[in-house]
Amino acid sequence: MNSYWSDIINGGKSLVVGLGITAREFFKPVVTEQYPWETPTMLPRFRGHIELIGNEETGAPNCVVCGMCQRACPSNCISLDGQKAEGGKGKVLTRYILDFTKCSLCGSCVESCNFNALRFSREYNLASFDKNDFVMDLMKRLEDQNRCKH
Amino acid sequence: MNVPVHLRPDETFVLNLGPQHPATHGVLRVKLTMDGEYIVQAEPVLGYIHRMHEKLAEAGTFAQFMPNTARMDYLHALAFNHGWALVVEKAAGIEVPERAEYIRVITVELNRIASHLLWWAAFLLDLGGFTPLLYAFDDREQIIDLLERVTGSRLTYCYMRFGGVYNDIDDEFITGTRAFIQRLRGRLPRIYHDLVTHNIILIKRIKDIGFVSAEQCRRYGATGPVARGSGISYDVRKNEPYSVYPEFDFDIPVFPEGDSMARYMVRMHEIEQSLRIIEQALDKLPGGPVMGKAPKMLKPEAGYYYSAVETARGSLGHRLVCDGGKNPYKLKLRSPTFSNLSLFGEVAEGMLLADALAFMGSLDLVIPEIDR
Amino acid sequence: MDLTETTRAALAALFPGATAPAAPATEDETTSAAAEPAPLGVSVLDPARAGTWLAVHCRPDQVVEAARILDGQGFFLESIAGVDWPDSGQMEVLYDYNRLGGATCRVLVHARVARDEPVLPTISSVFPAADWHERETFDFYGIRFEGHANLIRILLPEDADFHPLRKDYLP
Amino acid sequence: METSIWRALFYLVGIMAFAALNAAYLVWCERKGAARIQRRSGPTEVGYEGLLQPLADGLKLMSKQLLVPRSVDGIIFRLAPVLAMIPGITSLVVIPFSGNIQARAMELSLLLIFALASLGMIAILLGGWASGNKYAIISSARAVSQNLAYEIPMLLTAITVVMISGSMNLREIALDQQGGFWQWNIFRLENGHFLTMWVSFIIFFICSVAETNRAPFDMAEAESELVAGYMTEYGSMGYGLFMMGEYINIVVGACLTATLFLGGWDCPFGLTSGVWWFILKIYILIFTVIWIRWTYPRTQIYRLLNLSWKILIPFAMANLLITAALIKVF
Repeated sequence: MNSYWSDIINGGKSLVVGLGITAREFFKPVVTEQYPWETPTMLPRFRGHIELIGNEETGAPNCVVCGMCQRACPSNCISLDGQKAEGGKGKVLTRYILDFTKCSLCGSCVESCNFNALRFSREYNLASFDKNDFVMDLMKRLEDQNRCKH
Repeated sequence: MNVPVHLRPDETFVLNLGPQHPATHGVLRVKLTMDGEYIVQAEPVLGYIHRMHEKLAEAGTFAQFMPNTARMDYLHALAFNHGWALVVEKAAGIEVPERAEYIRVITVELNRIASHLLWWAAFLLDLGGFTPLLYAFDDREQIIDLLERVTGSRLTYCYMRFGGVYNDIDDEFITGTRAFIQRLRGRLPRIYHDLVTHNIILIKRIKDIGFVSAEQCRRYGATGPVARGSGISYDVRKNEPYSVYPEFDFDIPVFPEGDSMARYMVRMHEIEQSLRIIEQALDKLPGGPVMGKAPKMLKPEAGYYYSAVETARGSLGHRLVCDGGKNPYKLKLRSPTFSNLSLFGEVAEGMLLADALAFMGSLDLVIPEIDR
Repeated sequence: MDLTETTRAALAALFPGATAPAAPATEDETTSAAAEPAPLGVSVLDPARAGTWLAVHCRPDQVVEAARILDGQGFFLESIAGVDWPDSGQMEVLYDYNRLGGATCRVLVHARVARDEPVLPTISSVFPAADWHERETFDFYGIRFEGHANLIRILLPEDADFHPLRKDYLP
Repeated sequence: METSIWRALFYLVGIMAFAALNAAYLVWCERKGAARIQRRSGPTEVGYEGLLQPLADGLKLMSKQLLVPRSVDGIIFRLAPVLAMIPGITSLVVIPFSGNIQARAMELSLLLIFALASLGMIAILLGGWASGNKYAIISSARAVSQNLAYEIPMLLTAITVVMISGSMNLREIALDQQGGFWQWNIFRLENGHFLTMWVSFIIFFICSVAETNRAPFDMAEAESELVAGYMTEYGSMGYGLFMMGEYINIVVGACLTATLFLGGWDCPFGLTSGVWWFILKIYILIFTVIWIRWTYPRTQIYRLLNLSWKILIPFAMANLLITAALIKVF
């Protein structure tokens, strides 16, 4: 019989304590971030899609078309090619396409590049209606960045 | 105990719980033969999110499988990274520096707390309480920000490499983690226990529901909180120590009752134990490199290798067979939830539909990990 | 470790006729996974290297016997994995057992069957956990387990007619 | 009560407007209250602080097409949502908003409200049965057993109030409690009623929450178990009508509790009693219902029935006896 009474008393107490907690939470300030008006700042190591790094003065990409990143990628999203440089030494990058629909952001490409030519960008709002928007031409993106820098 | 009351055993109907159902948290389908609201026979049907990770492992090199590990149990992705890194390091004989081991333990334990918090939120959601979800996600967001600071991703981490970790942790991460530990310790007794654990409605809802005996756990191979809720003290971190876990003292919460309440309490205590581990790991964090020397193209020696890791849901095993080539010859992923769910059919007989969902919630299922 | 010894002694009962199996000398390349089958018998391995304490190579029909012995010793079935050795025309099934609580001693049971007629007795009578694992191995390799309650596909769609993890499977 | 046509028209439009506005803006209060409890901000985009959100929801519900699945019993399927609305609105007729604002002061108005409340239960049963969906049938079976189990303690506690105020007419009950909060039934000092009245207030409040299928007793529309309970197959206005019916039932429950226990339109200090005090009391009670919903998990069907048959009904009966004894003694 006493479990009947203890249930009622303890139960009632726990219910009232529960209401008290939610009441206290009711008057506390809002925790959520009102997204469109307050945009979040990305952390330095945030992994957006990869982008090319151009050296400061000339703005040309550091990439020497060695193709290490192309081989390292598990889902082969990177396709690049280049041609002989005029001066005859090394290659110049002409085309660098990233198929971001297949990329799993594992970082093998950035890790495998020994010429500091690739890094993660901090793009996070990448919504679009068309799949082809995610097949990105990183060369054009580098040029846009250079243009808006000067 | 739920004594099956079969009023009209001949008039049963088949109810499909899932694959699209709010309580299955993923695409699991359970074919229930019901008599009124009592379950006569329950049979989980799997495969709705099967992606054949084992064939993907055989297709790519060892390093290329690391991102896949995070896509199986996305709630405790770092433990899956850790399991895969461990088995390949065993096979190829790679040494991991001391600091990398400590960073691995800290990030895995943080991820375990995040996984338990999300389980707690989803479990309360199944039982009809909507508010605790927001409080748990508030805390979980702190962990996600901390891990994003060091690994770069929020849910599917690809942070561990054979021989160490991708990049080092900075002081902001350490101070942030210590602040998080104080904050969660402050909130646990009030928000998590007073509002929910001691609530009479919750106690009545999960006490003596879904009783799983220790023998059933052994015969079905259930591990993790499900086994520890039935009185079996089996935790891979203690029974088969790996990495630097022997250096921390933490105890394994074991509850003998075997009902949903016991599994609930096991996970709540595990959050506190993980906080203790992180604190000790931060105090003893050694200096030194974060990445040992590992050959670029791994060709481990032919043989059969196995590594077990304690994830939030149980013991995750990687059965690896190498034939000396640069691709794994055969990888069998022993996922804990696959075995934990296999005992659902036997335990759910004679239960009410509402109890069966409370029982399924207490098993903490992650469907992509079952289907692989 | 006494547990490994007692289990090894119990498992040795599986091979009464065979001459004393190779003394528990760990083979030099720890776990030879070459195509040719290892000798029947129980061998102790170095756990740090292979992750398993004991390796048992037995004939397919002894699988249920081994399961019963390990069940008696309080082991639980961790996983069942199939391996396809096309060049030696064989299929191999790996049973992993481990202790639930107390000392840890993982036992790996190898069983090899012919590749074109892969049939093994089921151990779901001893360990109900095997029910799903065997269905999965059948699903991926086409290895049939006699006496299994309902040996149907578990993860692939019901109407799939291929076994993807076989080495000769071309999508 | 002269029966001029203008007066009837005024009350007809008044009650419909009161019901519709309440149903719409209670949804807004619920979403804002739930958001505040969960430390988030609720609807803020449509209109200032989301005030136009109920309007937007209403228009959306009306513009959507009402899908009637083939395997469904057409007539009952369309009838059920309307039937869920009728009892709510008709019981507003007899609620005394204040001294002179009452549509129809009937002699047995309390009995009318309870009769209509059980009619609402039939609407849920019809809705669940007609939609031919397994989840809906389970949910309507639960709803029936739950409403039945909670009708009895509600009646018992209502009888204790009728015994004290001597009449079934809500207007007399409210008039009987005029003059300051010590006159209200819940604190009634005279012949010691306050001893038993707060118990019947609590029981009555619990039953009114259970009667309207509100958490923690929302077994009928258990989102995480039965998908959406009896409303699973309903599309636009079908769902809309069921929701409006539920919110109007909450309003009626709050009005009834306020009239029976909190002294209707009476001001706590007996000075400026009027319809504002009545509205204030209703909204405090409704906020408590919302507050309870976002705090507790859901009970399980048998615990729910046990709570009613084993705890509420014995307490209600004991309460009834004590009140009768008190009346006899003093």
